[in-house]
Amino acid sequence: MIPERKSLIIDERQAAAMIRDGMTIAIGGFINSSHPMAIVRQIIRRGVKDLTVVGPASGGLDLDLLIGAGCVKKLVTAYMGGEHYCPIAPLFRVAAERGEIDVWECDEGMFYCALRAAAQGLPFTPWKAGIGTSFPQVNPDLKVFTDPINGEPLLAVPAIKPEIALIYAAHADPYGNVQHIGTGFGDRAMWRAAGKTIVQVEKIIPNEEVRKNPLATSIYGADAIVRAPYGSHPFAAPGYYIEDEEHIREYVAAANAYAKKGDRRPFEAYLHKYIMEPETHADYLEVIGIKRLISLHEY
Amino acid sequence: MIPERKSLIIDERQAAAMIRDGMTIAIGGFINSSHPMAIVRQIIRRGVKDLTVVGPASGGLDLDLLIGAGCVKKLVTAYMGGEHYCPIAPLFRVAAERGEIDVWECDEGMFYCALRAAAQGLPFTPWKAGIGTSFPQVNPDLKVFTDPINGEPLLAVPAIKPEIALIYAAHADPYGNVQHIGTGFGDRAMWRAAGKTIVQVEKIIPNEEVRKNPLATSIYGADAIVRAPYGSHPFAAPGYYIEDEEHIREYVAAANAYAKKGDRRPFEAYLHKYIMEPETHADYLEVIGIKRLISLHEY
Amino acid sequence: MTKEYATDFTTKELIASFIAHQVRDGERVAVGAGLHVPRAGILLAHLLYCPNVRLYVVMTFTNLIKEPKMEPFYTVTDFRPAKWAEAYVFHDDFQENPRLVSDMFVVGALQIDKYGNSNLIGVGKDYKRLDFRGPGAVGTLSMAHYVDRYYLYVQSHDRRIFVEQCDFISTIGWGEGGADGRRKLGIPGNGPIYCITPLCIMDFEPTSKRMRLKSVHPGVTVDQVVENTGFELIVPESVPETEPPTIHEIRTLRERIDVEGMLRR
Amino acid sequence: MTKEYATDFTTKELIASFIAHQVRDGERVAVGAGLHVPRAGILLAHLLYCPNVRLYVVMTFTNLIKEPKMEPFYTVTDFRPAKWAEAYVFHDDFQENPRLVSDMFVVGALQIDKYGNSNLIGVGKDYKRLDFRGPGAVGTLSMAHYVDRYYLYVQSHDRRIFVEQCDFISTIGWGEGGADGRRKLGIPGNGPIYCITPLCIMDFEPTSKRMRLKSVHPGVTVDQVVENTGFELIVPESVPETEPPTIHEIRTLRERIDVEGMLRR
Repeated sequence: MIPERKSLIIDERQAAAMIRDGMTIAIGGFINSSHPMAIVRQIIRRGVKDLTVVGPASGGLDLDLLIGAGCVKKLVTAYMGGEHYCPIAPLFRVAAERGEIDVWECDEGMFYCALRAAAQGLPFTPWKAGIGTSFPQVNPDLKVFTDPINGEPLLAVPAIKPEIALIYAAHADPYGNVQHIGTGFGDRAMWRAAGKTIVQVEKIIPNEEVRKNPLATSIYGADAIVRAPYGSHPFAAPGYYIEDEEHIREYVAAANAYAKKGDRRPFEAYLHKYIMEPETHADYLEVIGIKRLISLHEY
Repeated sequence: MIPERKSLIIDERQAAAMIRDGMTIAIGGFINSSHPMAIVRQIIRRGVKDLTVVGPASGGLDLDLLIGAGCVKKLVTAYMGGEHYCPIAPLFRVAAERGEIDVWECDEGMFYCALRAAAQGLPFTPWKAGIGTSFPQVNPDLKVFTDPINGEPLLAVPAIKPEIALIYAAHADPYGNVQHIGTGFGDRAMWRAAGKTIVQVEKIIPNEEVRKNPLATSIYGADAIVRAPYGSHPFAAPGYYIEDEEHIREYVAAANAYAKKGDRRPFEAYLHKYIMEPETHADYLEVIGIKRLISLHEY
Repeated sequence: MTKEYATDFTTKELIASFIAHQVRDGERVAVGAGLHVPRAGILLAHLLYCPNVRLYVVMTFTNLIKEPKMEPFYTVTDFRPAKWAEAYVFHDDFQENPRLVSDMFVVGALQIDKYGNSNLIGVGKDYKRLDFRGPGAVGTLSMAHYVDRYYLYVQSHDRRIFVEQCDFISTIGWGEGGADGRRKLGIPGNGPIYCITPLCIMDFEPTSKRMRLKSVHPGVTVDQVVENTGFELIVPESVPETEPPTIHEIRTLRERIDVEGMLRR
Repeated sequence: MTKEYATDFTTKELIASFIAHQVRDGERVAVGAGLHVPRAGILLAHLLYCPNVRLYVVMTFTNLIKEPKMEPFYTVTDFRPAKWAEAYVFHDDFQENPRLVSDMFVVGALQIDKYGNSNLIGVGKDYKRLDFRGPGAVGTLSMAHYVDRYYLYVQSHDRRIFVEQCDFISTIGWGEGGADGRRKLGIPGNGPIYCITPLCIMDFEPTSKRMRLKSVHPGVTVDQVVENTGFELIVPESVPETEPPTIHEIRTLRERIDVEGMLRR
């Protein structure tokens, strides 16, 4: 009798149920691409609070949505915006200005220093860029110290260890071998640093397919896999779909109504229609409609 | 008129001519695989002296040969041997015992710390493993210091910056895009740290071939490319040939004659036959013979 | 070959041409998605003068000299330009050696002081209660630290941007000034070379490293620049007009790079 | 199912079976090339008890439960077993997080002291003039530091290896002893669990963390072990024989793992 490998596939509700109030979680992707939105929306649905969110090195509107929905206490990222859709994320901006969230101010270099320290089990890793800037002042976690080799002033960037990383990728087999299409941005760095990693994928592929291109395996050993087609919507998914410009503009308009005019109703309506009302990711896709979804395939 | 890209292809003599007495150079691969031997042999032919050789994290008999030929002043690696061919590299052993070479004692973790610090332009990177061991005692470059975050004792591993890295890979296009077959071991880390990188390849491929699998491009931007078929012989080349067991045993016997019995003649004969007498890499291959070479294709 | 200058061009095209002359062949050059004008300038350099530049585009490396036309891309995550890739770059790899990503860099800002220090963090005296929260530093701090040189680029020129003192500094220019302003802080590289605005090009006076007017764009007066700059700008006795683009550059921009006409709007 | 013990086995097969029982399902486990017996033990665990182990083999990750037979490999650079790869591991990636490579590790040594500290650097009092230069630490120091637990494994048992004090320590065991011997040094993980030799299995007495005889292999006497150990070994009143392999284990070893019979020589 040949023993069998255990499938690691769970659904987005089981994944989101692992995220508890006050946790430190990482969310993968980059600005307008590759976010595990099926899980993110389920986290909002569950009303999780006080999260420390380690965004990608440069964060996008997925994090803005989490802030607007009241899930976030502290944010670790070097940028918050939607590029040409909105240069600065609207709800991030007002929440930061009002002190409703803490921002762990950093640049992308420091961001990876913090993740690497966590991955390496070190209290910190050093960085040179930042000496002479305001970073050590606005982020007191960054300590200026004298390097023991040449006596130079350096920045000690302390470890930030996500308890769970939530990653989006194109494919995985049932056993946790994950393959991105494209570069995968900084997702590997999050996986290396995190205690556990849950990867939401467009498609489950057989282990035999994984073995055809082992170099493409970006994360060898996710702890759980969530299958969610169109799961990065409204953001892009390399090799699958481009971002849903219309939906993103709808979000930005709703968020701006609050950020710029103090009218929270359009954002609440957005939350209700796209997140609270649909019970599952599949229900969400029904709200978006297959017509819109397949229109995004055009490359 | 469309401007043209410049080819970066040079030959092994031009490559070796860039290596001067006293330089710090890195040599890629791992123990019994993937060494840029056409360039290494040409360095020996030219009689280069006093090199600081940053071997792979775990070094093989290519470095032993360089030591035996009198090219090496200092060696940076965490292992020196040939696995089942010889657990400890013979000429390395005697040279180290007699103080004829300096050994920068480290383990593989510290080795990559030193390369990473160089790549990041930092004076050092920290490491935890090593506290309580003899490493800071036998390698005074390693400094124990108090981490500025938690006050833990840590090891500061100083940067080691190779002026030139010599790497072996399967393929490159003429413009410096390099693709390994297999993992490429720690070759990327050497490239990131080095001032310049010369890559010796089995085969030049068209740029169009590179573009078919951009994920396979391991080194994007070598400074020069050397074409040398069978260029890792007698060591293995993933996807091309296995190591030449008979030749390696011949080398080990010659080296052991000196290391164990003080008889240097077999090693000198080896040097003469395989390195000093053949003028080029192609001449070397003639000495080995095509019959032997194609027998190594068997997988 | 004498240069045949164009006479019909926009300020954006002028700036693109200026930026094109900053690129050196064989360098690695990061091409941003958001800043259309610098992007066009770098691509112009590549197509006309620097065939061996390694372009870092949407987290890939490529070379585009054989491409008849550049399709536009507006986000750094747009996967479509990755079809040109010669190599993929994992984003965290940039931190392993920023120089492998780019030899030069373009830095935007909310505020810039007279020594070229700049701010993307936010505007206000109290960090905990900012008047205006900025987008964050992205990778500008680390890139500007490690690259050979960088260029400040802003899309408007007024006293809100050019200030006596930045509320926060996210990227070091010449620190507190002086030719050793960077060396004193242990910062490598040649720092900011030019500051490029819709009105003018500014450089840094070599001794004090204070910002100095280098050229004004056609139709712009020196007074206009001085008036819209919130710190004391060094103004040489004679300030030339910014060198116009050539006819060939304009043709290349319009036919191969900026086919959608973003630089003409 | 009661265990049916084999009666005909070699010491190497016995040790492989012992090691097989150290592996836990779902773990990452590095499989070395050079040490045949631990390699066979880990593969035995995988095929019989731990189908979800992630095997780190020649710098790839794989799972081999569907493989009828393991072809032998003798070097860590042999590319042939990479045909089984589910993922490639760049060697420098191990330093980014050693735990992603392995949860357990096997460490060899030139010298081992009573607290399980070990030496691969060399033998001699003067580092600059060693009597015997060792091969170097390879990755043992870092792996043993980061993994959940490790196992000391040597291929001979004599007073040159088991010494009162190592000339040099390349891998920390229990430091200067005591249950907090590692914690005092800030070292994570559970340290060395067993020391495995051709004569016996030794563990560490929980309070002092001094090495203690746990079991002797068939045909070996306690006196023989004590005589060949250069430090004072803790010897319990009764020392059992090492648990023999089962018939099923021996069959699996011989038919699927050690087809070339290296463990029978």
